[in-house]
Amino acid sequence: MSDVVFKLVLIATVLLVILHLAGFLIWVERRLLALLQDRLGPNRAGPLGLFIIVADIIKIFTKEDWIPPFIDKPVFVAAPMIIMVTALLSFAIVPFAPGAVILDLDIGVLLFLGLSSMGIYNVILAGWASNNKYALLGGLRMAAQMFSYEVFMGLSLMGVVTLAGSFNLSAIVHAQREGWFIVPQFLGFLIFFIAALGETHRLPFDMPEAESELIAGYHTEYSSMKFGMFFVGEYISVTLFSALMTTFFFGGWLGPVLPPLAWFCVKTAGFIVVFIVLRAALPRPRYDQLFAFGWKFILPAALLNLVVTGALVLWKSS
Amino acid sequence: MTTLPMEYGLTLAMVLFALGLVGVLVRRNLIFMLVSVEIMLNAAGLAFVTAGMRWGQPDGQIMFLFILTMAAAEVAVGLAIIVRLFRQENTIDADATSKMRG
Amino acid sequence: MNTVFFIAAGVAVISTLLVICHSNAVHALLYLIISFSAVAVIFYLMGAPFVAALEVIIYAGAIIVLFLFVVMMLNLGPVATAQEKAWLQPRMWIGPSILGAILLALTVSLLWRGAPTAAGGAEVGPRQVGAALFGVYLLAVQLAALLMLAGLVGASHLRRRELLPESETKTELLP
Amino acid sequence: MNVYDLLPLIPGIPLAGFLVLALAGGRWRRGAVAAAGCGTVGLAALLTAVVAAAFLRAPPEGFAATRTLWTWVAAGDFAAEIGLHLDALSLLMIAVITGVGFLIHLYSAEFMAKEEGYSRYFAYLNLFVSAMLILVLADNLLLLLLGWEGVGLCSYLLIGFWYRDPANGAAARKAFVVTRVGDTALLAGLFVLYGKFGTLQIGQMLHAAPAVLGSGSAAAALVAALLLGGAIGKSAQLPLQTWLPDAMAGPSPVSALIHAATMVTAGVYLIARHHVFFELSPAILGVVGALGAATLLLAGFSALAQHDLKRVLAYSTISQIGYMFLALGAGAWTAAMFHFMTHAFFKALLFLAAGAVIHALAHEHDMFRMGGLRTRLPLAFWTFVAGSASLAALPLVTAGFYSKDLILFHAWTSPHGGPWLWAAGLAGAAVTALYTGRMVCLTFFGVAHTEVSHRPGVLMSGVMVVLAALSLLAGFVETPHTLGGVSVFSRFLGTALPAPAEPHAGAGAELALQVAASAAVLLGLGAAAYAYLRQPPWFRQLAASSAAAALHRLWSAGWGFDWLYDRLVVRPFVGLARINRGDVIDRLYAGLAWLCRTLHARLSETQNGLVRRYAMGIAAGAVIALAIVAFL
Repeated sequence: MSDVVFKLVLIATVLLVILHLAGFLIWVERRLLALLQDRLGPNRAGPLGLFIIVADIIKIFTKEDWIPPFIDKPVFVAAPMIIMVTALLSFAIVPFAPGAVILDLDIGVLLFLGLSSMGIYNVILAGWASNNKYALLGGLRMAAQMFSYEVFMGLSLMGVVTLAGSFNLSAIVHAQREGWFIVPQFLGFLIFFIAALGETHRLPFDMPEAESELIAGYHTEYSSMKFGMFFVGEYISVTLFSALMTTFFFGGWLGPVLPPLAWFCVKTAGFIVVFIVLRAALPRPRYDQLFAFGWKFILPAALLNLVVTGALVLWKSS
Repeated sequence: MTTLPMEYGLTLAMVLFALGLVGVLVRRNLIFMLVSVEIMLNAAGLAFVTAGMRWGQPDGQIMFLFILTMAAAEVAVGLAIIVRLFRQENTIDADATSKMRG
Repeated sequence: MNTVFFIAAGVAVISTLLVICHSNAVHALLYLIISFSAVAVIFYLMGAPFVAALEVIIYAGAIIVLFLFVVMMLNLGPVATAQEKAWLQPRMWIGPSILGAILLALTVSLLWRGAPTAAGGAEVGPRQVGAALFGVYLLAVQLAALLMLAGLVGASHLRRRELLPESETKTELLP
Repeated sequence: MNVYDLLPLIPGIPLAGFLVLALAGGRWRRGAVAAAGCGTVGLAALLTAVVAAAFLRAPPEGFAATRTLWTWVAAGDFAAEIGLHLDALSLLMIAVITGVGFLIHLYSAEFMAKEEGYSRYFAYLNLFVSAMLILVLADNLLLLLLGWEGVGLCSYLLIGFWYRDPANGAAARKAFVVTRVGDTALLAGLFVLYGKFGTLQIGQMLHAAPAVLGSGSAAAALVAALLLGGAIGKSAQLPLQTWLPDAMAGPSPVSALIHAATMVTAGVYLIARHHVFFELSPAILGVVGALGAATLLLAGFSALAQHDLKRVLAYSTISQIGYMFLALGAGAWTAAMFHFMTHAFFKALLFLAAGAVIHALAHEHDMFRMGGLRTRLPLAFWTFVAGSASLAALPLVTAGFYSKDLILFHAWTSPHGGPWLWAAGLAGAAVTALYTGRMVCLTFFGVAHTEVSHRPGVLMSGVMVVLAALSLLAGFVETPHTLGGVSVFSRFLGTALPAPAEPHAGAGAELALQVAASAAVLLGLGAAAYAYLRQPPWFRQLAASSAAAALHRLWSAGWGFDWLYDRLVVRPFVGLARINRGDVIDRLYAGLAWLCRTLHARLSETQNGLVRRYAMGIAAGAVIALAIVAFL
């Protein structure tokens, strides 16, 4: 019984923290970008401008939730929900600390891959349902991009799975007691990181939105809370991928002195910052360059990584 | 893990298969025909997996993997053909594209 | 256990039925996603979690995206939906439905001749599947790889520009 | 480096010449083509001379040298090599082939100078020389057959050289088909031989023949008969002689080379080479002699009635090869080969001289339209006379006399021979003298009918002079006992061929035979000169009589063999073909095809291109199959 209570509490905590974190990240991103671009950013409302979060939330909730007449209504409404559902569901398998995991699944990695592949639909459907050529183009781009980067995201994780010998995320963390997988799987980490950028469609891989080309891409027609869901969903995704990178390559909660949860939070926060800094640092490539890079460079690299890892594991075990 | 009668799974597979078959026969839109073929393939995969689990062997799942591979290849080529057809004939009506009649 | 199965099976059948009836391609594909997800649940129930994951990742996540991609690319719009509605006359359903029903009756009657046998007693996880796949079925894996290559070549050949009719090839790059 | 290692080059160089000319010659200047064509054969002749010199100075062990190049065919325990065998017999043959061949090439270079297809001509000629050399050098029968068919092919190609005229094509086809009858017999002989001996190696077969076949056995007779069948086809003997007169459709040098000097004697060579088989079956040997005698007389009489100069020579060739067969039939192998050699010289000369005459008269073939050329073409006249004298066997001074005399002597004295063969030979000699005289008188004496357009050049004249010298002098290598008893030739050939049985006649008989032969020849010549130079009235009356006219028609048509074969073979066959024009058996298959097409047409209507119909069909089929599985 206490087990169930613990899980329920954990779920509630995770939901609360993640959603607030996502709101908080709005401020973090603005401030950080401003810092990097040598300007001030939001600094008026409250200390350090922190109340901008509240202002934003009020704005999003109170704006008119306008549904244009020319759209495909059921799909238009369903699309923003998908990203929230898939991203939040994915947190179920993340081990925050020893024993602190909502679903200790044996096929955790596979569930994550499945959910992330379902996550594609939010952008595609939003783009199609908007019945707007910019949105459609954004949706098409997203479909092709996610489709491509999904492939080597899965492949890059297979090296980790091979070393850990399990799809279970807790087991993967445990397997890193001897040493973090970032060392033997550096190539795998790089690929996963690039794929994560593609999956979260953050800069430099934000072709589906690409304000300068497609206005705002797939969410051009969205407003109010529906837009808010995309907005927040993106930050949840960023948090999710940061947590996963921590888990897969940087030993999860492992670390000296500090409690495990603290280690986990520190590492995840570090990756979130990297995501935001990258946005300021890199330009957006052209659409075809993205695909050439993905299929002609990263995919062979991921395969090479997998083959070498497999060979090494076999050699060691024999 | 509790057990499930094999016949349940196979019956579901047959129902899905029959639905896919009806879809292939009824629809004139080539995309829908291809979708229906996917339904049939998936049903076949379900039958394989169910039968494999009857014996607790991985073979059924492996056959599913091959079906998956085949379906992916089939969809890639099939959709490429559809796109071509649409560009050339400006239709995806299966009945309108009967140039290869004997 | 059986309750979950029946719910999933019901979802699968109903959504599949909606797929083959629907006149809007995107909606039909969304139903198809639901159908595949329900089948994935059934796989999981039977103790085949690996296949369940693949069903979601590949079928629901990749193949249907491909379909959606093509539907969006052709972007036929409401005209196509109207056309579909016109094609889907009730009488169109008679022959195929009878045929499907006969097939179903045949196979199901065959299935239920004997007493039910249990399936899914033990979980067969990714490890066993992988061991068998790269052991006994190694040759088949290579053949599947060849098939994929053939598919790749075929698809890439079909989109070649020189095969397209005259009007398609004359894409003016400069004014 | 052994001198016999040069052996493969002898057929090899002309073959290379053929390849080069066939592949590239069409773009060369005529001079280059002629140089390549003549040069390769000249080189082969030179090599032959080197080999011959070595052979004569220091004969190889067993008087035979063999060089095997590689295994040509290997199937089970059967193997045929590309192997060359040189002994006295083949040395004589290659010497004549390359020597006479080279002279004729030289002649051709001028003779054909204005013809189109110059390089084609020389390519064929080179191929022919090569094939003929392979034929005579082959050490197994399969390779011999290759050469045999090769010369047949070249004969076909060269008879039809001026292919624009359909008549030439018909003549070429006729030659090909008629000789094919003989070739088939030879091929059957090969199978029989392989069945008996398990090998086609000539040396081994000849060695093992007495033990394997046995004297006088049916097997030996069968083998000998089949080989004889091949020989008479190629050598234009009765009853397959009809193709040779028509073969004159080819250019004159071709007639000289192929249809007089070399190819047609392949049959003689074949029998001489396999003399052991014939010795083992005296009956067939008797047939050889009888066929030779008959051919010699029939062809001789035919020659008497011809108007075309080249046809006279053609019939004369048949007749002279008949002499050789007669000699073979008498078991006088050496005599046959001796006559082969002298005949090669004088017949080549006669054809070349005739070619020069025809050339000079703008392709006039009819002797009755010639005449009076003695003074206007003196060189042609004198060389032609030399050749004619040799052909007619003018006593003492000509080569033909010595070779023919040897044959007649053996025909009388040999155990296989006898008075009948001798009498036929003697009559033949008289007839030969008669038609030779007639030919010379008609061509060179009397009133001129046609103007001379141009005269032979240096090359043609030189070649004719050399051949004329050979025609007169080549006989002195072998003279009868009464005239010095030189026996260089028979001693030379004795290493390869058995000497004829010791004559049972003395010197007196020999002298008597010579006198008889000389008398016959002189009588014939005299009669011809009297009849055609003086043209007495009774001769004209005789010629005008209806009996003579009928006889003339008969002889002119070569005893009506063509007519006979036409009725016997050609027309029935053509008639059969006409009846079967619709191909009775084919009807069955046509009906089958029609059935298939009809069914296909019906079935193809189901191919309406509607995918859903197909899917429906598949599904219905699956349902039916399932129902059968389930409820049956």
